[in-house]
Amino acid sequence: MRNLSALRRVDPVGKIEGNVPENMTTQPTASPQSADHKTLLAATDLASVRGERTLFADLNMHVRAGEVWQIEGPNGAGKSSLLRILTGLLAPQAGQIQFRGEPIQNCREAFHAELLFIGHKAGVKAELTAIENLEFYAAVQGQPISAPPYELLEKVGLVGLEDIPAQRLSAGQQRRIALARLWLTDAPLWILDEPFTALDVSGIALLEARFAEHVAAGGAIILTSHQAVNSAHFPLQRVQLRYQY
Amino acid sequence: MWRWLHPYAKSEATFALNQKLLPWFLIPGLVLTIVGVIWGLAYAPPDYQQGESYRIIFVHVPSAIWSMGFYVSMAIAGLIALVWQIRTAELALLAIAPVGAVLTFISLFTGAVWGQPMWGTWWVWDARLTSQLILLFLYLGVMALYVAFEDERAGGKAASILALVGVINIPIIHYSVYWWNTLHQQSTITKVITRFESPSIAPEMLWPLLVNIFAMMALAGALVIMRLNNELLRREVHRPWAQAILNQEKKENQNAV
Amino acid sequence: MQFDSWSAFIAMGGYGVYVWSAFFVTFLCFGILALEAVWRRNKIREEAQRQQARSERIQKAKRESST
Amino acid sequence: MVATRTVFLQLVKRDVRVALRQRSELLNPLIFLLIVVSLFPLGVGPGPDILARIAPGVIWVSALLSAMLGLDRLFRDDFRDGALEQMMLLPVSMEISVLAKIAVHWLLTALPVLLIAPLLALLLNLPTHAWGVLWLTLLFGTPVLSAAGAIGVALTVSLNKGGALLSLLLLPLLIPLLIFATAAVEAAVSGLSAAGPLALIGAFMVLSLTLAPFAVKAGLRVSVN
Repeated sequence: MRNLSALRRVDPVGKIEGNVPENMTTQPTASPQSADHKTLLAATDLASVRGERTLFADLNMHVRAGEVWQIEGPNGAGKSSLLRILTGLLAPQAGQIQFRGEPIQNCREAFHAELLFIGHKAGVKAELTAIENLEFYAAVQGQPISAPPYELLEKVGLVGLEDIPAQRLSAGQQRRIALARLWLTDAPLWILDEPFTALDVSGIALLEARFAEHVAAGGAIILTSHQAVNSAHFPLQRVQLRYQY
Repeated sequence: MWRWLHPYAKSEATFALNQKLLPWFLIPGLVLTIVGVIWGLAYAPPDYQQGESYRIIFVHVPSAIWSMGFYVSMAIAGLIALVWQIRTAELALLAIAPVGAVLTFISLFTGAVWGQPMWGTWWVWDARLTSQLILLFLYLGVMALYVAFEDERAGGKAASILALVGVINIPIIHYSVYWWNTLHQQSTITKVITRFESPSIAPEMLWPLLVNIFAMMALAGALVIMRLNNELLRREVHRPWAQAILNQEKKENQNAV
Repeated sequence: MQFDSWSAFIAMGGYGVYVWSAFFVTFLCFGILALEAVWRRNKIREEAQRQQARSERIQKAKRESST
Repeated sequence: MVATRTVFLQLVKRDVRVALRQRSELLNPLIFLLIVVSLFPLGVGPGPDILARIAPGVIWVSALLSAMLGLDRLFRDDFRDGALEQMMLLPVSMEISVLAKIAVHWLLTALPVLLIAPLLALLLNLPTHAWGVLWLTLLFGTPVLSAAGAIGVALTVSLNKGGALLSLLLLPLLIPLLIFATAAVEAAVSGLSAAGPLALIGAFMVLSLTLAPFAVKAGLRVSVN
């Protein structure tokens, strides 16, 4: 029942010539000002312009521990741009993003220490093996792998492929290497761009199980996906972006 | 600083300011150019060593001075664009770059034309000419980087960064080239000109030179303003203020015809 | 006036080619820049007209589709 | 929090490992350098006097050109596979990661040049007493190449046709380095003290290594867009 009530739909977040309702947050209880301590990431009045086109404007999000947010919208609506703005890779045209109440440009390092971002370019080095790729990311996240994470690779279905350079693996397998980072991190906030692409059914189920685990442990996830996300195990918030002309 | 700059972050305000400034550059520029050129060509006395050929100085020195000056102003625009995220400053940078490059080209051309009667060769690896040549490359780099970007905002920012890196390098380049030139002794335009730049230069030559220096600054400044205004209108062609101005201009043109 | 006649002025003591070509190229460059700026302005004006016509068409289409 | 040092070392380790698995790309600029240097005797004639006179300039110009060839790799692969974004999201200041990239680039491109420098000097008949100074100019000068190169690559990495543009942006900026490096070697050849130009190259090295990371950071922000 709880899941159903959490499944709220946010309607047009994009702005057309200034006639948008003032408050677009999906938090009926908490207003942006009274963000409680559970709020991980708060975005206020975000706007993004690509070239001459406004992707979205006056976008507000309040991501709290234990929530999964799905950004929806057609191609070119600005989903990836929004995610990259939320990570701080891209500067928004207007608006502010706060992490634990602090503007992210003031706490970059602390924010990035608690953030895991996987874009559609996954950051997997083609010349390195799965294990070497994972060892690098584990080490720079501050959690060196003590024993080779064969179990982990087994979990994500890369058993026996750990010593082969990533370039000889299929797209889906390379994707799995990147996603294996989800089992190596204790970052509370995950931002994932199309995590389900190139994954088979078992991979998707595995990922959803991991999402549920993360959310139950007090994490939060922001993701984009063309697929419907099975929200049986966690509350799902949706943000709808529209294509703006 | 920001408070002072902030109004001009709006294209409309910058455009209005430019429209007011334009006559103050254009009219004195044209008048001073006519005065300076006639004075320099016809009334200034000939040089006791070089005869009439020295008159090239009246275009060579102004263009050389302002090619450097415009690069610095371009870099300042780039700094403003990067630090305060002001888009009009990016546009100013892009308006200055081609004008500065043309000034650099003029100084190179006139230098070469001067070198021919003096030393019998079109090109001497003289310190001034060499550093002007490098300056031309720097200008070309900024412009090439800008046009290489599909996204004009990204191109503007990249060009700003490059202009700043360049302006840190310019004094180093300048002095290294002069040092290199003294290492490989040659008779040079630089020496000829430093003679004119010394305080002992005859006032009959100095005054027309000063007039020409100001004339070229005003004219080049007017060109920059025109380009900047064009760029402002082009970027905002869908905005009401720009359309109002363009419609107005169209009517005026039709009335004139 | 430093020169006795027009022909002396043109000849520039034998350096006429150099002096005049230097001045000519300088003003040619400025002229080209100025003309380019004016020509560009005309282009922008045409572009603005196209834009206005287009946005009018879009408005019209919107009105028709909403009714 | 992760120690800054750990991140630096991990980045260096990973990038060296990646580079060692594509050895041909590593060797090509070096072979290019050797070929260009050996073209000059063919072009200007093998007279030992001429060669010795032009040797400092030839070696340095060739080093500049071959550096341009290898620079691309500094960020291009990382940009394509997303490792650059991940690098920008590391929990350390970006200047540190940029310095790590510059250090790796220097290790992989400049160190081999330092190793074959005596060979180049030999080919061009450079007097033996100037070899030490040539080597020092390369030692101090190559970090400048890597640092300035990083700025250029950061600005052009998102462009498809970056190659020639990169040279257009960078070579004019590197002229002072060329002037002082060749001057130092020439001074050494004629038995004079090369301390002055060498000190200046050292100053360039310090200047570029301290300032370049900021410009690279700004450039990458523009490119990752």
